[in-house]
Amino acid sequence: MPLIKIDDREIEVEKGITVLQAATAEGIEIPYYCYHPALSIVGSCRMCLVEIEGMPKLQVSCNTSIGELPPERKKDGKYDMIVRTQTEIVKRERENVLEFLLLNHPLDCPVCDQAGECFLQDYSYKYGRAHSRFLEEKRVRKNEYLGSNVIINHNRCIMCTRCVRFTREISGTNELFVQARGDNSKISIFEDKSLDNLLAGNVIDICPVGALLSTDYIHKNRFWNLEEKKSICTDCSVGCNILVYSQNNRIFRINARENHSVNGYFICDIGRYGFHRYEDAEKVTSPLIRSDGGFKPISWEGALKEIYEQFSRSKDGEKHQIVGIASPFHTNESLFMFGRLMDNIFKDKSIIGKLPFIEDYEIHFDSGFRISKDRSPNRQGLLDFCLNLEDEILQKVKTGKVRLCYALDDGVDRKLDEEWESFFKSQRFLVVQTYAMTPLAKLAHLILPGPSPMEREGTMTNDQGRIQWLKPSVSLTNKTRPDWEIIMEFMNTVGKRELKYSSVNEVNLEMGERFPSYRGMTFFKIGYQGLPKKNIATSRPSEGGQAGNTVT
Amino acid sequence: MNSVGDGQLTFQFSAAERVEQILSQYPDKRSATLPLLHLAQEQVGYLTSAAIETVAELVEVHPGEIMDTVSFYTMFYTKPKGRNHIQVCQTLSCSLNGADSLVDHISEKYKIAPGEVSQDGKISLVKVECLGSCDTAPVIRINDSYYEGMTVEKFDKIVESF
Amino acid sequence: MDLIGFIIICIKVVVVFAATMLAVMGMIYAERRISAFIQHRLGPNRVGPKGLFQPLADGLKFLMKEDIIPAAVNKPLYLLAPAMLLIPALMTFAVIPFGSSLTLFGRQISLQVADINIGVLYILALTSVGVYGIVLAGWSSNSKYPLLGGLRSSAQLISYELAMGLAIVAIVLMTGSLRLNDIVTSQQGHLFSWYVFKQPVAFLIFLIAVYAETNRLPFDLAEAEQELVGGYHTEYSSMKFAMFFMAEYANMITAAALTVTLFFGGWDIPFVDEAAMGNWGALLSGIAFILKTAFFLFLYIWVRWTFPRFRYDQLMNLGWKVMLPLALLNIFITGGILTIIS
Amino acid sequence: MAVFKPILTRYIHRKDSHTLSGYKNVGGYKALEKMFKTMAPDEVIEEVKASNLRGRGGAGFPTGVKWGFIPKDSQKPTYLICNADEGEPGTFKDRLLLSKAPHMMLEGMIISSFAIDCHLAFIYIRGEFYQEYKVLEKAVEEAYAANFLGKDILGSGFDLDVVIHRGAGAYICGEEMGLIESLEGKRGWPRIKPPFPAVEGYLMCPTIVNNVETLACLPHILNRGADWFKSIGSEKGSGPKLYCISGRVNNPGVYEEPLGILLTDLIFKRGRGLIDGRELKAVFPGGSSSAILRADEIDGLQMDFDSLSAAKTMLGSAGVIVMDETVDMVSVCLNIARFYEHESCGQCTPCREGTTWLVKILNRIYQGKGSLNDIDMIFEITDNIGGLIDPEASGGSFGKTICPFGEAVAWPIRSFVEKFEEEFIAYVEKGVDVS
Amino acid sequence: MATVVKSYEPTFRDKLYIPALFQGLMLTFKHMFKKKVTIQYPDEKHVPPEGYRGLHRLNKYPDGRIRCVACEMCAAACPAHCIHIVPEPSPWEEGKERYPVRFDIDLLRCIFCGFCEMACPEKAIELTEIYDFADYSREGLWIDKAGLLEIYELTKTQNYYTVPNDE
Repeated sequence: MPLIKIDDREIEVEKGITVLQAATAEGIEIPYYCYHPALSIVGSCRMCLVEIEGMPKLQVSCNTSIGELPPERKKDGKYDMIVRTQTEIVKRERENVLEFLLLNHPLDCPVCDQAGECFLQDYSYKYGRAHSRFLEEKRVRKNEYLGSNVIINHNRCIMCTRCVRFTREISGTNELFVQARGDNSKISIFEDKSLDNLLAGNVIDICPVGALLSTDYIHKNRFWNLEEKKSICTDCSVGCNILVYSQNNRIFRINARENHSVNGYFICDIGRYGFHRYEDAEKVTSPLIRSDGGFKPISWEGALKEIYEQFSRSKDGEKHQIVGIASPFHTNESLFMFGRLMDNIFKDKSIIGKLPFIEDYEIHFDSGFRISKDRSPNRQGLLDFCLNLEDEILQKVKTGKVRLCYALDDGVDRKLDEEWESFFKSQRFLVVQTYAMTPLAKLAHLILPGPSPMEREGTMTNDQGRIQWLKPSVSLTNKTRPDWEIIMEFMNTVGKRELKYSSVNEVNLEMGERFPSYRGMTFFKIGYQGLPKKNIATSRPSEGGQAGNTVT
Repeated sequence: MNSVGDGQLTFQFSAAERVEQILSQYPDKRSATLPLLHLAQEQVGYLTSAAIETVAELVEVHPGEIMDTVSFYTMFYTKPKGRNHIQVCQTLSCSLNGADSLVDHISEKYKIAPGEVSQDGKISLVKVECLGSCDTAPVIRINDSYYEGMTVEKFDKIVESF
Repeated sequence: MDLIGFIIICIKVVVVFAATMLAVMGMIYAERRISAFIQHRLGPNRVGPKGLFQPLADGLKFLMKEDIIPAAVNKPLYLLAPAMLLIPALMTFAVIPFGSSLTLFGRQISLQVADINIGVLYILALTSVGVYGIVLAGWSSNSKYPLLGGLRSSAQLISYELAMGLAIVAIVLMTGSLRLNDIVTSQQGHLFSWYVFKQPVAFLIFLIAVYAETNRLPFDLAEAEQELVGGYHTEYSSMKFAMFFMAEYANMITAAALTVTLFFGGWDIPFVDEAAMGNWGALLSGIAFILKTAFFLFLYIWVRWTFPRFRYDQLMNLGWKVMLPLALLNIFITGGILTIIS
Repeated sequence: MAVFKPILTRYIHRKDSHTLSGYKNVGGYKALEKMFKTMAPDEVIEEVKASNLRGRGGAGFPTGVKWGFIPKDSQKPTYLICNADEGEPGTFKDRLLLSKAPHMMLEGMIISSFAIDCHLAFIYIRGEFYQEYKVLEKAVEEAYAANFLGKDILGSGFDLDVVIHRGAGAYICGEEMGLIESLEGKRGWPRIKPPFPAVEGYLMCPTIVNNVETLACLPHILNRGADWFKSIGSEKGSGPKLYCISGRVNNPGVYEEPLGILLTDLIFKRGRGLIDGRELKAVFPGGSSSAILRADEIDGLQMDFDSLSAAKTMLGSAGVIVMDETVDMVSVCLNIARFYEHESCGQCTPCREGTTWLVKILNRIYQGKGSLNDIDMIFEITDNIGGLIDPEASGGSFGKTICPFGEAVAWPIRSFVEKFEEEFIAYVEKGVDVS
Repeated sequence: MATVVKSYEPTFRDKLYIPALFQGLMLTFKHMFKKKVTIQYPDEKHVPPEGYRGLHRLNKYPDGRIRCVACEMCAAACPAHCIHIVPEPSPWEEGKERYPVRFDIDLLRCIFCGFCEMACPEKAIELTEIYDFADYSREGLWIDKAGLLEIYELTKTQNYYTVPNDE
């Protein structure tokens, strides 16, 4: 392992990594624009120049890899490389490059969405000069649409070509290119071949300045107003790691979060703009009971009493009187509680089924990024926790006998086919736990308000068997309650239990007790990056515990 | 977004065997981009978007990438040029030896500014950088031929022959 | 006493009462204006010419205000307290001569409501009664601040009453009478026959004590807005609150009049024989009395806006350790000198 | 020293010099036969190394050494590219060779390919050189017909195909990495080094890029030996060199002389002095990318790589541009700056933004609206683009761009302002309005 | 090292206090005749000194476009968190591409520190010298964009920035 020295700090690094990577890993800041860990190296921004002993010129640290020197040629007798990032020349160089970058920059930070998370701002503040020496007219170009969701502001562009390389190397769709050369160069698209692939939104993320803008977020808010929450995406069973930005319980945008075991640095546009579906849905905020063709609000106590009354009409020893419909959209904890409710409390009176899984075509990108065929986020968890899951429930159950049907609702856009619709319609008493007025909820006799995917908390198991924490991005409102809590109340009411879990963590512990493959799973162990199910037992907290940040 | 002329909607290489030959001589298809673009330009006079798409298909890349290449090089035109495309070198040696007055003369004669095409489509004029014939400055290039050691009189004589 | 005499006394009572109340209003106005002047302000100048009707407006306001009686108060005492304070204040004025005698319809009418021979004692007695008003107000309010105010007030009054009494004793020694008219007459003649010159120390002690008696700054520890939020009258509102105010000002007027009577020759104009001038003399002497009193009233205001409040321990120190020994010493010296002279 | 007889250009005046028969008549393709018969590839490399042949494209890197960089154990094919993308203002030597002696170059290419075990070679010719392209195409055809190219060349078992690739008008494609990118069909944005092209070049395979003139020297080296080649010219650089003289001289053109000839000889003897006998004012010794020299600096200056480096300029492509006393240096400077602005590829920040800025400032000075501050700004901007001319004084502050274009912009323009500052000041002070 | 400070030793005269009392009285007496500072408010109006920070206004360009670009720098700088902005793409063709669709200031929270004015990169928000804007309700002291623009119309002729408003 080569030993190098960066600014008086001795670092032992892996052979072959670049100076920039070594410095970044050590927490030494070297500014850069064009470098991105997921993209090829072009070294064109010239921001990351450093001084390396023995080299006549300044070197771009993003393209200088560290090798091992033979013992007699080691610098100072022991180092394989001596790097200086803070010398006068380096500082002057950064200042000069920033001056060049800002020559034609409109300096319109007040109207720029990137302000606050802009590398041009940050580095100008840290390394730039205070005044412009450019007396000439700035180059002005009009904004253009690159795709239906992406606008480019040419004036702010610094030609780092991250976006171009992204379309070539990650999405493989090649829509973006650099047009013309020299000072006239700009990012462009070919005629009608606009940037409309499923990863298009990522170019906005990786743009280090405010040149690429999302039509979805443009001029909506300012970065510093937003609260950043680390969560995972629930739009397919890949479980991409995301950052959710919200203000006053309203979500403004979603960005990708780095996780090399799941999604790398990127997310797809389905997940990026998916939150609108939850925001736009007709929310259920209080328990509702059917009355006179419509619904009217009812208290939680009233709702539970109603359930108990319906339940108490069931007779012992008769099968399939109570039907539970589980959903792969719920967390492991909720599904665990649901399975417990069905198997341990209703025992042989009950039967668990599920709606058909939502499946779409699987999308694979050459870079390895994928969108799963399985568009429900937690199928694995459902199979793990609802052990007696009955596939052919429509055939097995004679609806006439069913006293109580308890369904966990799927996503907002879940449609019901005729067969299922008539099944639900024929129920004597259908309880639906949902957060929005879905087609299923509209058939219910009693609606229990649960959290929306952005409000849920718990673990999810993705299609690779990786367990990740779904963290709430916005808080619960009105009379909605966490899913596991509703099921717990259900158990307490009909099963006369006295369960008093105060948080999802306690449910989690109990779950670990009963399902050995999930044993010992805590947030500290899993962390923001998640862990494969098979590693849970063996890993120590530190391994999964560190939180990942997005490199943009 | 950029507009690439207003050419035909489709484009087909007239010399199919030449295309084959070009494609066959490179180890990968992408390398044939420049020769194919030259070929396409010879055929139409400039590069229509249909031509670019055809080339893209042949070399199996996204048309955007071909456009990327096309826009980089000064010898590829995405707008129609005149039948006689006059390129006047304006770099140092030629400039020292009177290229500027030559440009002025041509502009005046055909009432076109550098970069424009005359109304009848006969003449187009551009100023270009060093044509690599500095010993015979000033140099102009009309279509594919060099005319060296130019003077205003000489130029007039040459254009008469068109 | 005949009927006419009774009527005359009644008239005198009414006149004196009205004059006092008028003076109270005047004082409120004066206080506000003068304090404003001292602070470079204008003070009330909107109601009536130069704001003269401001006290009327204030009074009207007090009358109109909601009369709040807190639930926890001892109601009878609570109601009694303001009256207990105001009535003695007004009563004191009865024995103060405010001019030489007037001769009307062949009757000599002394300008004094009641010429009693123990006037000084009467005054001392009534002022002592006044403190009960404060103590009752403080106690009956059933609240912390008023109680503290009441306690402070009673302690303060006891401390200073002593010094005041002793200062007056020096005058009584010199006059040989407890009758206020005698005290006034004994000061007639030239300017230096005023006791202020004969008894400067007694005057000083008396003046200070009187400030303490009337709860005025720098001795207004019973009210102490900053610490006690108004002290004994914290819980009072509307007209009852106004009565405390009136009582305070009435007390001031009485005290000023008393100061004039005891030390500044009362209604006497030096070098002038008022008796010889008949009714004109009486009128003049009345005016002289009013002017002198007015000066001391002004002094009250002036002092209030000049000096800060004493600390409680300072107040007690001054009362017991300075004024009381000084007053005793003064009597001793006065007695000694009188003995030698006689 | 014996009178130097031209080597490369000896027979180019013959009418048939560009044909195979013409070339063969003067001893062409002899070296090839000799090589196939007697030499192994490594020996060829050693011979070239021994001849001290330095690249004629501009940088002057020893050719044999460059060939030696190719990884020995590479499984990938090796490519040779002949760089005929001559675009440097003031340089036109390759054009002469291409049109008059294409077979000499082809022979050089075959030798080179044999040495580096390359079976597919490219000639990247400038797009503007259409006539030369036609000549070359013809020459290649002839060579194929005569089995100098194609399968089993002259029965040696060595295969070589040559492809002529036309550029399309981009100066930056003369830079080897830009050229490789352009050959791959992309925009000519130079790639960052390392990896060097000898390791990962065209299609990520080992690639050697050699200048036309360099390749043309090879047959002669093989024919007459490295020692002979070394004996030509001064100690600092050996071999014949084509010098281009243009600008205000009576007899502009390409002249072949040994390396190390005096610049004054070149201008006054070969170029026959200045037009109308005017005074010499300034001269570019090596194309517009070299720092300019004042008339008083050229006495005794030898035209070779090291002497010119010592004079803080460079031999480059040996394109001598002569300016006489009537030439306005500010307008020349603006002309050069405009050239570089037009040709900047726009990849790295300093060059993309800096060249435009320079043109804007120079334009302002030229229009008489400049200030003295602008002159200082030019110094600073050029330093920021390409660093100081003197590497020692710059303290490592050069090499700020991916390719040497940055320096090629910065050095001449800086030298203009440095050496003719009074003219710039005059523009500023008088506010000379040329229009 | 302790420094020894000699305390002032009062003289006999000081201890008597009487002269000091008179001095004090004379001082207040003199002040009674000094010039009065009272301003008869509704009749006479107080003219605030230069730089007075009163009610806010939102400036416009001469062609009627609002200067504000809704960058929320003022909201960020506000120590009382009294500025609330909702941005949106601007409806005007030329000029900046963003503008405030809502711009509310809670005057009851505002401490009139002027930080907003200093933070504004567009010279859009400005504190006028208007100081009398009392109201009977809390809602009345929640000033919105229309109100702020109205105040600009009222005070258009004046520039309250200490730095000249050059644009």
